[in-house]
Amino acid sequence: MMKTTGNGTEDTMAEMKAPAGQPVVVTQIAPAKMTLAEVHAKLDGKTGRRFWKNLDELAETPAFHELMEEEFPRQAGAGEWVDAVSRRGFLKVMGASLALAGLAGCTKQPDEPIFPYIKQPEDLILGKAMYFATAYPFPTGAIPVLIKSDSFRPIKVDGNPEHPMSKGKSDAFTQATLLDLYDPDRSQHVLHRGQVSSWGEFQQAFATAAKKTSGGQGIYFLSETITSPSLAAQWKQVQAVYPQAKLVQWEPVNQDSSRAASKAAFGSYTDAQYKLEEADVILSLDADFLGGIGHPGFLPLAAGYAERHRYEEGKPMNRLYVVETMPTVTGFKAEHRLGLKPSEIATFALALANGAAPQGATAEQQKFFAALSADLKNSGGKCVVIPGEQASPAVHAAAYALNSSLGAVGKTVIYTETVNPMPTDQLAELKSLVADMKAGKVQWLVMLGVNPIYSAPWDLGFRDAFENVPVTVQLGAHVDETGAISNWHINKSHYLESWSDARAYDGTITIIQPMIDPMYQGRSAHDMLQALLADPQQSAYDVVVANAKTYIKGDFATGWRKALHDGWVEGTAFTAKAGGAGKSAMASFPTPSGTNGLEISFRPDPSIYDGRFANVGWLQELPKQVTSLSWDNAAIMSINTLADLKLDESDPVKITLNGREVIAPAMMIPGHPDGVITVHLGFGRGVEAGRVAQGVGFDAYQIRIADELLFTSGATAKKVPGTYDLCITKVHNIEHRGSFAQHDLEKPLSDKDGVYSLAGHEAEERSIIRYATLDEVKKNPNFAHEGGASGTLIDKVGYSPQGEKVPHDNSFFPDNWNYEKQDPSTLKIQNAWGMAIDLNSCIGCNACIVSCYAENNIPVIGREQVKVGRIMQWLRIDTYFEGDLHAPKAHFQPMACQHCENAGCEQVCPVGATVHTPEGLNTMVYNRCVGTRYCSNNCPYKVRRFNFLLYSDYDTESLKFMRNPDVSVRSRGVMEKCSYCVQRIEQAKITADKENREIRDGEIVTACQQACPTNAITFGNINDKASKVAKAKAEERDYQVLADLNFRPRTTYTAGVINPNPELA
Amino acid sequence: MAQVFDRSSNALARFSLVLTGVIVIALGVTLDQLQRSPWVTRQGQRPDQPIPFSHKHHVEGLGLQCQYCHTQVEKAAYAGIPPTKTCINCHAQIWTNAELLEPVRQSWATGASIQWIRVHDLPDYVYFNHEIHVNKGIGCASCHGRVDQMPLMYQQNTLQMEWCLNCHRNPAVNLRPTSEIYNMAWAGPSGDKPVWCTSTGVGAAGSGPTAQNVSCTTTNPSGKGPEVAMLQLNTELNGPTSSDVPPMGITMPASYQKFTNQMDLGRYLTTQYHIRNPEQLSSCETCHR
Amino acid sequence: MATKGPMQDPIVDPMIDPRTGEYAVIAPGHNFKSVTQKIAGIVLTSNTPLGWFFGLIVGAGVALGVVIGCTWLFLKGTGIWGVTIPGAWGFAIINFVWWIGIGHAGTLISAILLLFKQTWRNSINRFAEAMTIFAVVCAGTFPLIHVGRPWLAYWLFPYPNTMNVWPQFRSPLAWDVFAVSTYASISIIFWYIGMIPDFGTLRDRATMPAAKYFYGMLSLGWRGSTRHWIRYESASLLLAGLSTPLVLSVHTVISFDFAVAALAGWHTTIFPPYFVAGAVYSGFAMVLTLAIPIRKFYHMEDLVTLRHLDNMAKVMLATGSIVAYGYGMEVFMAWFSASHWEFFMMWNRMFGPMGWAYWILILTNIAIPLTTLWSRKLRVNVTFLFILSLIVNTGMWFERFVIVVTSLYREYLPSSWGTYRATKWDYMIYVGTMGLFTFLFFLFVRFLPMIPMSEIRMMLPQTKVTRGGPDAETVSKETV
Amino acid sequence: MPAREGTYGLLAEFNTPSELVHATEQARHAGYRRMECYTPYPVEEAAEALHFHKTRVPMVCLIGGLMGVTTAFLMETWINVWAYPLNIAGRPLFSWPAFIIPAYEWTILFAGFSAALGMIALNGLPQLYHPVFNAPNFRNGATTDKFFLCIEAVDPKFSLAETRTFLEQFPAVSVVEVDH
Repeated sequence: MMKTTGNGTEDTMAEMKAPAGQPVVVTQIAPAKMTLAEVHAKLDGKTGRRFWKNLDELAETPAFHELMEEEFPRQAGAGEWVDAVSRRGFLKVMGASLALAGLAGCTKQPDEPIFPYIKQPEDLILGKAMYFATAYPFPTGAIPVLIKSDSFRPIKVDGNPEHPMSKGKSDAFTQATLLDLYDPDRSQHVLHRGQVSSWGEFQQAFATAAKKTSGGQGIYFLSETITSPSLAAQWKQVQAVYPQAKLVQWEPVNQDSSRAASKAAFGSYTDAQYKLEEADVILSLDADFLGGIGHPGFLPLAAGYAERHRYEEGKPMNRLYVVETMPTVTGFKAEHRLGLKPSEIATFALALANGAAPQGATAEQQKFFAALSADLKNSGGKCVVIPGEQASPAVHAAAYALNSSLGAVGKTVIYTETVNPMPTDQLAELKSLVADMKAGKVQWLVMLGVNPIYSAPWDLGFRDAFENVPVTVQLGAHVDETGAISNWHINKSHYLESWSDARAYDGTITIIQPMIDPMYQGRSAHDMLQALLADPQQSAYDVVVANAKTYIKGDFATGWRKALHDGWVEGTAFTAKAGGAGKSAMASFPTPSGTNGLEISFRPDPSIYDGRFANVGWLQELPKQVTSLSWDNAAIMSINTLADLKLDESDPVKITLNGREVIAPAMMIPGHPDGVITVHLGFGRGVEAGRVAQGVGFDAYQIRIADELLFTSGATAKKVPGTYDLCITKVHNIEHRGSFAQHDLEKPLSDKDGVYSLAGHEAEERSIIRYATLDEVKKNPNFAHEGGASGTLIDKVGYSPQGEKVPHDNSFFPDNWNYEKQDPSTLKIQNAWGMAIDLNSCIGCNACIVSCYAENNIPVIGREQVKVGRIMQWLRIDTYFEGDLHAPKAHFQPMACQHCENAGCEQVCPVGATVHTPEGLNTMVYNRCVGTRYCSNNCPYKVRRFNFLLYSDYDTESLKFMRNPDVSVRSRGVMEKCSYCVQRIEQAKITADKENREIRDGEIVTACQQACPTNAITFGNINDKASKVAKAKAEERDYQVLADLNFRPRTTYTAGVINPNPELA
Repeated sequence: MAQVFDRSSNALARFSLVLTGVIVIALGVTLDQLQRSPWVTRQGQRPDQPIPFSHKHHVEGLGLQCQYCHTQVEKAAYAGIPPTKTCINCHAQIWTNAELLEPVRQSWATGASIQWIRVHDLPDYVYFNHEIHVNKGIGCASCHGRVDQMPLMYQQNTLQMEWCLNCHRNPAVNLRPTSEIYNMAWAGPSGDKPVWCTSTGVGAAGSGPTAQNVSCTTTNPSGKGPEVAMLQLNTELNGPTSSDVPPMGITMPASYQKFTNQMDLGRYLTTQYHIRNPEQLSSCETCHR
Repeated sequence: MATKGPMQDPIVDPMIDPRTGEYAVIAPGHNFKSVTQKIAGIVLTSNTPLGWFFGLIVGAGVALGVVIGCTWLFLKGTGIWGVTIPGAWGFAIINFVWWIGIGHAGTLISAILLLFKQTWRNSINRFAEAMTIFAVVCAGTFPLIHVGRPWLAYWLFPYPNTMNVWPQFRSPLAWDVFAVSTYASISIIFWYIGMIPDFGTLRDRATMPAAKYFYGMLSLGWRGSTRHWIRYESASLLLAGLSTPLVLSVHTVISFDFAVAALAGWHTTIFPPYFVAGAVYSGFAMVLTLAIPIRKFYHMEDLVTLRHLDNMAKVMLATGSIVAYGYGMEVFMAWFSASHWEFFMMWNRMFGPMGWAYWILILTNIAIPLTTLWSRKLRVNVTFLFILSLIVNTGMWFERFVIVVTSLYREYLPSSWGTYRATKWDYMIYVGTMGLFTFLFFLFVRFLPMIPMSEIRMMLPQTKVTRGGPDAETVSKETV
Repeated sequence: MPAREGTYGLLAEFNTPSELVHATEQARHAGYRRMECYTPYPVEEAAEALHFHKTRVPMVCLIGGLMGVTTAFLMETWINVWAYPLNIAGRPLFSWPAFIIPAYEWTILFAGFSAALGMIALNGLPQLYHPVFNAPNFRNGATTDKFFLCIEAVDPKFSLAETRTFLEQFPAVSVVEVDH
């Protein structure tokens, strides 16, 4: 009970206007609450209609919602209390009473209507998916995609296999854009002052107003980062007509650092492309290039890294060094990781470029520095230094200098023009825009897909300046914080609904074509600009075609068709600019000064980025890389900082910075540097952001100021009363430290201080994770099965840790199930499906999980359900921390149903709902399941998922379009799990059977395998000795998890090999 | 102290015991029969359709091929219902004013679908694939019955799991040459009407579609040149099938095998068409995902 | 009988048989008529004590928890409980095993003690059997409602269907269906058969016509014919003979639910005997919990005597010791097996985050009862026994909690470790079944003879048959 | 069952089991065969006196048990091996060790039902109406504390007067003629 009743919106506004300097609570975990007594008081004395009217009014207040959530905790989100009295709830009551009457078993199906086409489209075969190429435009470069379309409904987004940059791979964000398309909260109308209006009206109003200005004076566009050449061309046309109109690009998470550094170093804005397949030594300076497309070129970088990290005899392995603040998957894939405060990273980078050890470094850091310098120099130019986009400009300048001095430029690094056709210093432009707004120069502020009210640095006073603008227009996918207070809101079309083009990381122009008619007649930025031009009715298609003529060579009609078919335009990749950069640019950036107080590092969230995916349930629920947080962000800090601040995990902590405060839950992450707190952006959204985004986490933008967008110092943090139960999908490391590990009989002194992760310790004790160093594997290639190497404490847990077959005489039923039966007519040995996962290649990026969501109609269940441990993802990435939690190693292990040949789950199911197929799949028959959950208990891998409540959304119309028609939508009370994408297997079997042939190796690709950017997952027929999966399984490093249980899993793992620097060993 | 119960109560008590037993048994039998009854399965029911479309008239009367309307039966998982366009193809010329056809014209004019009621309706958790059945030698009539003799469409079979399993456990009973798929009157080979089949060699190496794997004929190939039947062919009832498009590049093989009963033919086709074994066909994942 | 008497001055207590030094199983001075009147009077009285109504209403009120809880459960799904992955089983299974275990004492008393010719069982066997049936009713509720789709629970039974699919007989849950349904059926049959002669008595002593007809029909026209009695005795003995292996098998099968699974902490061969012993242990505790207040309330101290309480406490001591041995063996095997899984499981069970449950279990199930029950003074102290019976019932519930929860929440893959937190619905339904049990029991004591009259008559001295003349009947039959 | 008319038998009431047993033995001696004792609890000596030793209940029970084990085991085998053979966890189709448990339970179930129902059937129950209930003193005592001997009219040696005299020689509380 922190505050009494009040209208939350007004309070917040009043607080935002309060003078700086006075601490103002902006965001709270538990804001205003109402008590039941107050509700009674409000309704007291009201009867009849007045009562209901009051109730209605009351129901609108946020405080009432708070109360309802408190009294009925699962009101928000998908949960057990949802709409108990609604129509749906009533039907369910009816259904349940029928069920109780025992009728459900023999009820009849209702009549089902068929709606045939009037004229069936050509090429359409109902039930056969079609595939179209397009691209997902992202600020760091477009991601080329191939859309699976079922009767012209996009049902899956995957990488475009023919694209030279992505080679068919994709990432979590791109996969999740599918749900973004079908988001039921998308804005569906053009709004003018909150009333439904039309595009025509806006177009006319805009064009008329523009014509009245002198050359566009006062017309300002505020756009997200532009990657579309056509949009840039269109803007040129606009400028020709209205030379005074201005275009400002702004993203809260931008590339200003590299822009500034490249301008200083090269004289012009420059992007860097890295060829990691050429690099022996890689240094990442706070660059999370394995984390996702937030880092430019994630797909080729991850593929290149994994290619060189894959262990094959005789092939040199790369070595990765990472210097970073927030522990990322990149950091934990690294052989050597150094956790430094953000300010220290610049110092470290400059020192490295200058060849002198950094000032004031600890002995450990000195050692790291020395070894790293030597390793880079010794690589003979086959090395690369990658600066992170969220690192300061000095780091970029140092990286430019290093790459030049190490001789990497031209070999592993090339510098090109920018993907953004109109690169700018976004922060400077935003500042000048706000100045113009304050000065009253801005007549029309047209915002293209941005949400500055939410994301602009608070100290700019954007909100106040906004009030000064007579006409504000927002083109947005949601009526979000900005859209709600703009004069005009234009509903934006999704990229899967619109025409455009965009450049990918390598510069290749990629055509964006619509997959579906705009569901809500949305408009794109092309339409907005076109409204000012001579021919305002010209469609985005016309615009793109007109501009495409400038870059499609040869016969346009043919070239255009090919570009649409392939999804990209040949010969449009960037060519390298000549030369590198010297050290001179380094001088232009001051080294961040020594800091006082805590540093705060602002990071885009690994799951929802800058907040743009906040309403995408798949991503909100996705356990975040490294932290395994779901539906939350946290003040992330090291174990020492946690102790210094006298905090426990899940305690609310008040962070004060420049007179503003946020209250965030504290969380410890192993390997985080001391004295700094990392906060992730994009959370703490209001009701405008949608049903999923609303009320998740805290808003870190509230303490982010313009001059310190990346990190800041001088913060204080203090525990505040209360507790906040963080939603984390695995054990809390802080709670499960190595008290048991201390008592390990075999390594009695390994964990003297009890700072090992118990889970991580056990993972190795139990041979779940097996790996070796390069030296060890050379000595003993069979290390995964013979003890001795690091992380392979095998021969300890049980009796047959290698998973070898039980000797014939020792088995109760030795000849029972034969998976190598021969077809008597063809003598062909049957298929037996299996999977191999290369732990060396897995980078923990989560792309597979989101792909699985889309492919298998997995429901989103909401925070409360995830928190108690009911997450529905069929596939998870297990993260284990090894060793001292101050500076641990980490291991990622994708874990899904292992399809055990002697599956414990099958044996205990009383109704035979889970059985084995002749081809060795462990099949779950949903419609037979009665839900005893015994199978889950008896599954040692805990990969079974149960519909504890009605998780699948049967009501939201837009989501029905999204579902994969080949996979059942599971109702409540039913167990489910990874099926090895059995629908794809069956599809392949039918196709092959029709053509009277065998299934080819590689013909069946599981959804996770398809998405994996590093090819870590191999699937196929293990009876075909020539298949990739059989070869992977034949490797010595291949092992079964929990092999000693003799469940004989069909999924096996290839033990990792790391290549540490002997000097740092 | 006298009798509590009347003399008759002994008989009554025993009778009610027997009756209870009978009721329990009767209830069991009733429930068992109920789950198989047309009330549950909808066998033989003719739902009210917007247009009383007669397959009998169009197929038997006019001789339309199945595939004229159901174009994707061989190509897709769903058999498919023809679009309004298909109706209009003819009915733009004939019966243009028939009152019965008003919904068709309405649909054509307004662009709204004709709302049929689904006759063959499987539960949503059953993933039945139409194309593979047609391509592997299951004739239309095996599942749908004599559609050509149905004035109004109804469901011939129960479509229950046990019915599916009957065939999946022993496909040979229902297999026929792919040339006879659309032959509504196909009765299988008999002593009077034998069938001659031969392998065309196309599918022998595991290549080439099932439809071209085997060539069958109902006339003695030793008498005259065999008439090789193709998948999308003849609808002439009861008559011998003939080929109007001979398969490309197939040389006529020499040896024909004569079949005089369905089981022999079924077993031959099972091998030739590479029908999966019963273990695989009755495995859960074949139909449920 | 006041509890003070025997403790201070056992020698002069009239309840003590001077020949054996034991308490008598039936107070002296009773004859056929008096026992019949006493027992039948409770049922046939038109003067229902107010306390009975109070108890019945309280029971019904608490039982409403089951109704409300199950309604919500059917509307929403098992998710209203605290079950999760990894802890996919929770209160429902714990309660199931607990209730089934409680039921075991009834069968044990009526069957095994009958076979061993322990005639002292005669006065407590009827309500012990009733307790069995009501406990099985409560237990049987749980597997039914604990499944995700309870309306399809009938799929666990083998019946011909259009899907051509059947139950899967390798699953212990399928075995449970057979074991529990057989157990319920046989218990009810045994119970009913036992009551037929008493129904005859009630029919003949009832004054209200409705009662006459009601008990008359239930008695099937029993008239005490000697040929009937002989067949009846034969059938009773056979049923007892069948119930004995049945009761042993039921908890063995329940223990298979755990022992057959691959989980460390479940996968152990000691479970069957240790489950059966535990079941009897908790069952006798429950009989005491019920018998002590009822004998007080209905003034039946001379039919349910301290001898009975003492004997039951002795049985508890024996079974409790078996259970303690089981716990010890678990710890020993965790060490002796040299299996990491076992070792970790045991360690975690004792010292992990849920270690408190284990220590509660040790305290309530082992430490308190097995130290005190050796004392005869305490064994015949009614108040103490009542409290102890509650403690043991708690302990046995915690035993199942420890087995189900602490084995599940931290098992093979550390990444999927979790925790278990019961919700209010868990508690509501659990407490609700206690209400249901109470409700049924109150109905039982009011409308059915809670002590078997015909068997009590057999224990009276008047039953002695002397050949050759009617005068010798003063020689009393041995009264054990 | 056709309603019979006339006398069913003569019912003698005794106060103690010893008197009853004595009377019964004497009646048997006297050549009466169709007679029956009624007691409030099983009096084995009375059965001996009646020369009633063997019951068929155990045989019925045994047959039931054998039926149970056969039914269950064959059902399980048929289901798993023939009706729908499925690969469950790599275990054999004929997993006889697992099949034992349901078969065991059904043995007991069938045997128990057979014993109970067999006893009821052999006793000719339910028989709510019985001539002995016509005796005014029967229901008052037979299920509480009195012991009865009934010599039935169908006995060849039965004669209303003689038998009454015969019974009255014992210290019977009363001798009553019972009608059908």
